[in-house]
Amino acid sequence: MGALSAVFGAEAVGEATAASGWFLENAWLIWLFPAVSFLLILLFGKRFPKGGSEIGIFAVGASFVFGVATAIQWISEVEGGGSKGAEGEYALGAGALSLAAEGESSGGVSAVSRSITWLTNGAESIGAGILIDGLAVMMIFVVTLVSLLVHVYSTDYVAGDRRYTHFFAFLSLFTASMLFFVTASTTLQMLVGWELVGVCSFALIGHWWEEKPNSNAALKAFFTNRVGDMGLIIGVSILFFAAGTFDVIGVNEAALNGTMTHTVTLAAALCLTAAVMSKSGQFFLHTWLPDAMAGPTPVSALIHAATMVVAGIFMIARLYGVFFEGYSIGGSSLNLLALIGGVTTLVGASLAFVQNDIKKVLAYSTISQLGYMVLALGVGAWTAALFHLFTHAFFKACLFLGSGSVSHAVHSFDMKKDMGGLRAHMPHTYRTFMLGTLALAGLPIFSGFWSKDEILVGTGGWGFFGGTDANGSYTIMLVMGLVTAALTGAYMTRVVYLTFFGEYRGHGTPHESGPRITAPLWILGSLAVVAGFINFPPGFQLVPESWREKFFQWVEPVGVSYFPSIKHATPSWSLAIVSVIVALAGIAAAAYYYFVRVRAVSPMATELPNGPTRRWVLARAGHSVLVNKYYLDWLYTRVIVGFVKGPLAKGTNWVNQHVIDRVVNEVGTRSVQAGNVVYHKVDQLVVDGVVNATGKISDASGEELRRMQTGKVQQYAAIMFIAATILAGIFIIVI
Amino acid sequence: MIAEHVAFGIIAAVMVAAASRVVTTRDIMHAALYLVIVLAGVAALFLLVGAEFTGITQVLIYIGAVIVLFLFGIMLTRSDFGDNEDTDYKRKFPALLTAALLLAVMVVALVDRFGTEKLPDDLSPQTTAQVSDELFSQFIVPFEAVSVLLLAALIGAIVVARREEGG
Amino acid sequence: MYLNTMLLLAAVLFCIGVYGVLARRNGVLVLMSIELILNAVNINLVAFGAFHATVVGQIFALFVITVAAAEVGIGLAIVLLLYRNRRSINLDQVDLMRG
Amino acid sequence: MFSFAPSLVGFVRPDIDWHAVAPELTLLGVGAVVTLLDIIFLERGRAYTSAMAGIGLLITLIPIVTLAAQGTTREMFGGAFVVDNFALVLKAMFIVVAYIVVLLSTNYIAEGDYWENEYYGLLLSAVLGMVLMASARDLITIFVALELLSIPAYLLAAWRKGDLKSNEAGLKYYLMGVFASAIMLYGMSLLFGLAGDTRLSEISVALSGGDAEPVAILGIIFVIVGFAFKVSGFPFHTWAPDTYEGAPTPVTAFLAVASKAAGFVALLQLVYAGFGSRDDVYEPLFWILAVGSMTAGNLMALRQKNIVRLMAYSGVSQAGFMLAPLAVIGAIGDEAVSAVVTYVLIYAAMNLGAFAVIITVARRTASGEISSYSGLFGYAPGLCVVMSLFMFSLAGIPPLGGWFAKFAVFRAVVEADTAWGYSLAAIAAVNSVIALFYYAKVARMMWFEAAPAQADMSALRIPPSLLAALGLTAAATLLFGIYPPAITHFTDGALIALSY
Amino acid sequence: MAEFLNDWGLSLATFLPIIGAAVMLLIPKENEQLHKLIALATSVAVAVFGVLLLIQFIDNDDYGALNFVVDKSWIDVIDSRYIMGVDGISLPLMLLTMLIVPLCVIYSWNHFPEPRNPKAFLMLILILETGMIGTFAAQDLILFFVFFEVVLLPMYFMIGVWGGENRRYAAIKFFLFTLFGSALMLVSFLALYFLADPTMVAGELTRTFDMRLLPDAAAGIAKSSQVWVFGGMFLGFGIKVPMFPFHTWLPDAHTEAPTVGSVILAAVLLKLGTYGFVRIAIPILPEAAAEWAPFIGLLAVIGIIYGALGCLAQRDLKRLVAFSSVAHMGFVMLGIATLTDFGINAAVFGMVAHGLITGMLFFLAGSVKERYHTLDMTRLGGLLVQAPRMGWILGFCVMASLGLPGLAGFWGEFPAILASYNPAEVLAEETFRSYMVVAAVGTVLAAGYLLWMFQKTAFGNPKDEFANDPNVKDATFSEYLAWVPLLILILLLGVYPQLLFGATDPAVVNSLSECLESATSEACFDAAAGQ
Repeated sequence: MGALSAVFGAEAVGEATAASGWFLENAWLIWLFPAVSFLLILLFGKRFPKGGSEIGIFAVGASFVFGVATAIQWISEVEGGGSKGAEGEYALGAGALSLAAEGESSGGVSAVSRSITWLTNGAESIGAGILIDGLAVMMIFVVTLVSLLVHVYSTDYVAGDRRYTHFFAFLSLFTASMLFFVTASTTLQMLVGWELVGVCSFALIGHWWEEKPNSNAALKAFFTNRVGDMGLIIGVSILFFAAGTFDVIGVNEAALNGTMTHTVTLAAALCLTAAVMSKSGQFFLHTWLPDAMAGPTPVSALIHAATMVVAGIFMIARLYGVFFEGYSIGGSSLNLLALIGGVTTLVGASLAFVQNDIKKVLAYSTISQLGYMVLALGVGAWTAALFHLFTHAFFKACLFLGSGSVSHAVHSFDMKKDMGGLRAHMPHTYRTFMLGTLALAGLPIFSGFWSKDEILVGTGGWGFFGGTDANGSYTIMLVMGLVTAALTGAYMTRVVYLTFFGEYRGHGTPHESGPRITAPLWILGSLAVVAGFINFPPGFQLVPESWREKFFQWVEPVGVSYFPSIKHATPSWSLAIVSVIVALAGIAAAAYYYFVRVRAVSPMATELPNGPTRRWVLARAGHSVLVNKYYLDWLYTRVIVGFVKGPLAKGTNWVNQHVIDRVVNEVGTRSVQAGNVVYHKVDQLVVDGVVNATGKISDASGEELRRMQTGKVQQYAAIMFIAATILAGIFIIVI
Repeated sequence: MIAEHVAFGIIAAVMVAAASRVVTTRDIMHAALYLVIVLAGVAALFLLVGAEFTGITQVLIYIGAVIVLFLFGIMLTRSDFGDNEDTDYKRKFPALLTAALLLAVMVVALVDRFGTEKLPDDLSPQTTAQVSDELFSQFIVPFEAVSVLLLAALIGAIVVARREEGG
Repeated sequence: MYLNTMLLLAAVLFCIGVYGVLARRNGVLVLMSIELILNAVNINLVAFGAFHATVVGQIFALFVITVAAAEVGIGLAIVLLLYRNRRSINLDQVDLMRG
Repeated sequence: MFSFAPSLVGFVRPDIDWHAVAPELTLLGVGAVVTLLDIIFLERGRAYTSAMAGIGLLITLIPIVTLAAQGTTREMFGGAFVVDNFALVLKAMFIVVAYIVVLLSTNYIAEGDYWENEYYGLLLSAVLGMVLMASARDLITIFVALELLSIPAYLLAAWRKGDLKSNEAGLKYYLMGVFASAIMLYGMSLLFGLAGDTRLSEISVALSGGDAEPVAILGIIFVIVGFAFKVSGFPFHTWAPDTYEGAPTPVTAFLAVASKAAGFVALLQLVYAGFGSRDDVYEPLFWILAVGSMTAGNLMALRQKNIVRLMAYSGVSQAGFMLAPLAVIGAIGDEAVSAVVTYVLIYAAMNLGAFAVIITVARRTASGEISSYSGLFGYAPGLCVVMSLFMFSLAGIPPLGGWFAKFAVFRAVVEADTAWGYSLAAIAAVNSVIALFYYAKVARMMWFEAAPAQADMSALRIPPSLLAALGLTAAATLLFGIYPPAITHFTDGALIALSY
Repeated sequence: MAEFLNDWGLSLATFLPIIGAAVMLLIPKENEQLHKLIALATSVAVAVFGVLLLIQFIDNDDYGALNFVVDKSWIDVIDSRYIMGVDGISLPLMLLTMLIVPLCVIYSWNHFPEPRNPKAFLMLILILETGMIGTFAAQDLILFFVFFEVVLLPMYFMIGVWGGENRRYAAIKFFLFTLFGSALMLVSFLALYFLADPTMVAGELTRTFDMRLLPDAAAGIAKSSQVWVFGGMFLGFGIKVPMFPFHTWLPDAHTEAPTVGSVILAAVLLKLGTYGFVRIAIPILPEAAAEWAPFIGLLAVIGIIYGALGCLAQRDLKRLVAFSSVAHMGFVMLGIATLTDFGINAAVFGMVAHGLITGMLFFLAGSVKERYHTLDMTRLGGLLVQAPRMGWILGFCVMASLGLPGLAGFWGEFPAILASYNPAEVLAEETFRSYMVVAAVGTVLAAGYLLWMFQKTAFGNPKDEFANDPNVKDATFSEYLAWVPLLILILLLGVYPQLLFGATDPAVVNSLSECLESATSEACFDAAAGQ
């Protein structure tokens, strides 16, 4: 995040100097603004001329300004007082922090932590507060910036919606929750923020709840997340009792210094992983995320691409001590976290192929990229993961907002039916979308390249081209990452072709969106290009040394007791080149298929008429002149299209829709059925039945006794005499 | 002593026989007359054990008053004299069983406790004076209460049994 | 003379009386059976009085005799009332109320 | 004349404490006045009889209060007649209950064109029997008191001469009463035979020690059976529903409350003073009676459609509760007496109240069916509330008096700290729930059900005497529940322990 | 003022409603407006008293101990005294009562259910209030019992007279169940009284029902007896809670009760049971509690799952909310069963939160019923379209109910789960950890049924039959007035739970016996006996 303060540094410097540590100490204001804004919009929004959106924009803007100020203060801390010895360039009045600084600082810069008593239990107070360090600052920056842009974008995008005000209210609430989450100083607070963002997601996915599918999607999202939350709740509980505190720093320290046994740490890590899987759309709890595209597009951009879904990544990063120890990441070659990330990234990328809905492509792409981040964390490449989070936020938001801009024009998300050739109609959208695509595909210069490359380096799987000094040797992960890189290039090429090239297949004439939409697009598009520059690799000789690894210096807490001592892999030119080639190969294959072959059929065409069958491939092959070309064609049609897009992707899709998604639905259906059985058979028949039967038996025995009462006085007398006799007889015998 | 035993034996036998007839005869007048025999037997037993005042009272009240009441009752209710099917229930076994069980229990209890006890040999008559001394000192309160009781019974019986004017 | 001879006689009378009240259908006959029972009690009382050489037994018996007389009186009054309303003194017909 | 002198030597003029017997004498006087009134004034006196009886009863309270004020225990005739706190409390209760019954009867008897003066005369003589019972500490006095209170009651039950049901009620009550007293007398004769004396204190001595002899068992059981009939304990309760239903309702109230209370008074005296040491016999017996009564009474009450029969079975069940402390009286002594008396007093208030409502409602509906209470809330909300008060008090719901009664019983049986005690408590707890069911049924009918379409919905006019009765009983029911010391002040175990 | 409040405040607050009811008794029922005003004035006065007490409570600054203690003689013969007092556990519940009642009166203003009769209806509410406040304030077992039972009758009538179709059955079922439990509970109280050691009271060695003294006095009771005594209380309180399998009265009672009745039932009455555990059963008999706790915990988690499954099968909105109470009270009981300060704090919080949230849900259900004349969820839909404010309030409450952090429900649920990870030393960890997992599954199911309910009622478009129904309008003024305080509290407590935990914690810590930290229940017993 410090990255952006580098960009905006010049303006922000003046303010920050005067305030010194004030913004760091009072970072809680950052989430308070949107929180207040939420209430204001909810209560009074409709009375404002712009339906409350201005309040939201103002609040998020304020948060953004504060966030930037905080970032600047933090950077100045790091650069000035830190051990990494940055130049004086940013060291603006590195005033010593006078407030409680937790986490024994052994050469590193300690986080700023303030808290109040939130609740008392067992005469111990449990705090709530802020924990501001590089990670938090980075997240604040990303969240406030994307949120601000999405706010602006939305004023146009959802203009005229019947629940315009409500939409902005929830955007504010979401922003507040997310900021609360990332500044949380305790796991308990994180839990709170975690669930709150889930609710906002629920409310915004279901924004158009008149349609059943939308509300179903909202429910599904919430429900799936709730399953993961179970893990979070249990994990937090385990950590609380193992570490004796909810404090993030305390928990990490306990995990690292051996206070917790390995078993406990592992159990906690496993539970938390479940939470991550649902929140960050990891395989196999990812199915809610594509459905969540039912929400308005700005929401998808903000929540389901840039911020909320990375909450899981953030949590792993926050509690990295627990995960690092629990999964024994260091010195290993495989662990659950990396595996989940790897599988997810592959599954996501292959699924992105078969979608016709542009947003669903992006959704699966997001899943895939989130898998990348988890993979990175799983292999110990902490900074790389967060750097990717950082860059991904911009380019994926850019892509989503771009797709929104498109749909705004064509009133549809279906690429095959209603798009094509939009390049001419929507130049701004097209250009920014291309920037995002290139960044996502990981081509050099663009931000995605830098972060993706760092992840690949971090796997440590490139050992046979020269040691990289990584945390382990996760060769499988490296392979997965490379395959994904190729797939990513391919599916994005497909999207670009179907959307912007060929001829328009929809109705009417699409128009470019207004400035409130294009301006955010350009900002994000630019960021998609430059965001990668703040973390040039250490060995990157093209820039001065002081420009390298800034992100690492600002964000990663080195040398503090609450963060594991992880190794940092040495970058390798060879790997970078290989990864670029792989990505290019994917792009090229797809480009050949669409730009050459499909286009040749008709500008209106979206696929080849006969479909990618082997017989067809062989027939066309005879006409090919260039071996090279043939080879690519073959590669693409047989391997990528014929296999990946065909059986594999379709198969995955089938599994996805019929098995995994089905399981989710089945769980729901079965629960309801179980409920029915329990209620109708057990509760009403057995439990209630016993009660009613008791009544009936009482009634019946009353009736029997009543028969004694015949009305005949001598029978009464007989009863009396016999009873007296028998009583006396029995007593005489017994006593 | 022997005489006493013999006398008791005869009286007892007659009483049991008469009592059995009281509860079995189908002629209601006969039942009343058998009852007289039983009551007389009781009076005789009282005299036999020296309870002379009680014995005489027994004769006076029971045979003199109660039996007459019964006869009035029989006549006022216009019961059929002579052999009457209607006096008893058809099924007598439960009643018999009850009585027999009760008797068994009583006999067991009595034999257990009083099996060997004898009455004092000298059954000197307890004089009326003794009785009245005791009655009017120790038992003056119940005595007075009984007088109220009799009065209440009298009034009540009259009210209940009286034919209502015009009714 | 054994105390028990008296007591057992009383017991027999008592049980005959019990039999009577249960087996007899006619109201007046039931009342007669009651007299048997009460006389059995009196025999007991007098016998015990003699046994303990106390007049209290007699006095108790006197009270019983008196009360019995009163009871028979009102018993007959009630039977009479019944007869007047029903023209019958068979007890088994008196079962308007039951259950 | 002189010839009699020697025989008079044995006679010692009994030392009679006139103060001690003042309540009985006053009552006797009142009864005489009421009876004479009719003879002297004939028809003209009619209007005053009930007032006379009521005032007379209140006057009778005076000597009771003065006796209580002196606070000394008085004994006469070698302990055969005792005036202690126990006796005074219960005498006072009998008088007050009788007063309320008079209030209940005033309109009923006058409007029913029954025999009035005799009615009150008989009522007063029955009350005399009860008052006497409270002081009786020997078998003969107990027997006579019992008969004195029973014989007028037999007649009162049959008071509606033209009504077949009333006849039947009287007949059944009479016959069962006589059978029961026969059994009881036989038991008494055996006890007398064992002790050679009729005073309870002597009997207690004779019974104590060693194993229980069969004769003693027989005697004890027969005597208790006789009174179990009086308190309508299962299985000696059979007369109660039929008699209650057939008898004039004020008489039913009298039987259900006063007569039952008298039975308990006698039982307490007999057990506490007479059978004291033979707890191995009577405790299991009372346990059986208590459990049987509360359970059978409840179960049968569930099936009733007539309100008075329901009250009868409820009475059986309540008797079970009152019998419960007797099942542990050997272990806890005074406390059991206190519990029973507490229960009896509270029961008197709430049960009389319930009957007052029944009488009031019957004036409108002329029916005893529970279904005739439907829609009562519509035309007599006040009455409805008061009836609910009594019903739920009978069910033992705080803060109505009944809860404390039940509480006292629970407390007593738990205090014994024996398996028998705890099991009894548990059974009683379950039964108090079952009981609620039928009490609530009445409440439900009044509150929840709409009145039949053609019902007279005009506001119900309640005659002043009934209103007074309702007010007194309702106030007492509430007071006892909210401020139990109002009752424990009189029934404290130490205070009320019987003298013998 | 302070002195007055300390001495008289509690009693006045308790009996003020009864006085109000008595005044109403004297006014003819035709004068409806006056009745409403009196009821409102009384309940508001009580609430004001509550606030004054709260201020004084804070001023006294001794949350762990009893405040406002009144100790007067009452039933001397059984050593039962009129002892009132509140500490941090009871005060929140008492205030909750004082808040809910005026809101109910306000809500009723124009909503009297058939057959109307505001006089009787409002009087019953006021009587209920006395009973409820008294229960939370009583510090003598017998006094507690009396108040505990006082609430039965008014509620019985409320359900029976103003209830729905099946009201007779529901009313009697409610009554019978509760009475059954409380009868056995009374037996247990008595056993406690007799078994506990005599204690010094006013310079005299005597038996006592004083809750303050009993924890020490009861320490000497043989363990087997303790377990039995606890069993009786368990039934009494457990039925009231209600715990599985004694819950069957609850859905019926809730479904049939009039709105206000349901609200009071859910908000306060159910708490009497759990309060009993926290206040009486566990502090007095900790050793027996340790024996029972695994069993209670088991029933609690069964209740959580069972309630949730029951909800999933419902078509009736109100019945669903009722079943959800079974599940929620399961969390409360789970918290209690852990026997830790953490768990019990959670339980107390859960009680308050459930009171606010479920109370609100019942209010909403009532308003829905009033508008649509049905609660069948297959017929409802599109509430958000027709009554958007109400719809969102429903959404808010649904979120609160499913334990969303930031709202009150979370602080009852999460700490309970948390605590069951680490129950009191004396309990088996493994058992409770498995309970924890089951309870966590319960949170998922809760989300399931609540959201499903919300989707069916609020989302989508209104069904044809109601699409143009003029009856269906948004929340009215009186509804807002009744709801807003609850909503604010739900939010406030959710955001800053210390408001409540701060009060409960000292009291909870005081109430827990140290022996629960012993390794085994035998050791626990020995430790207690040795004290």
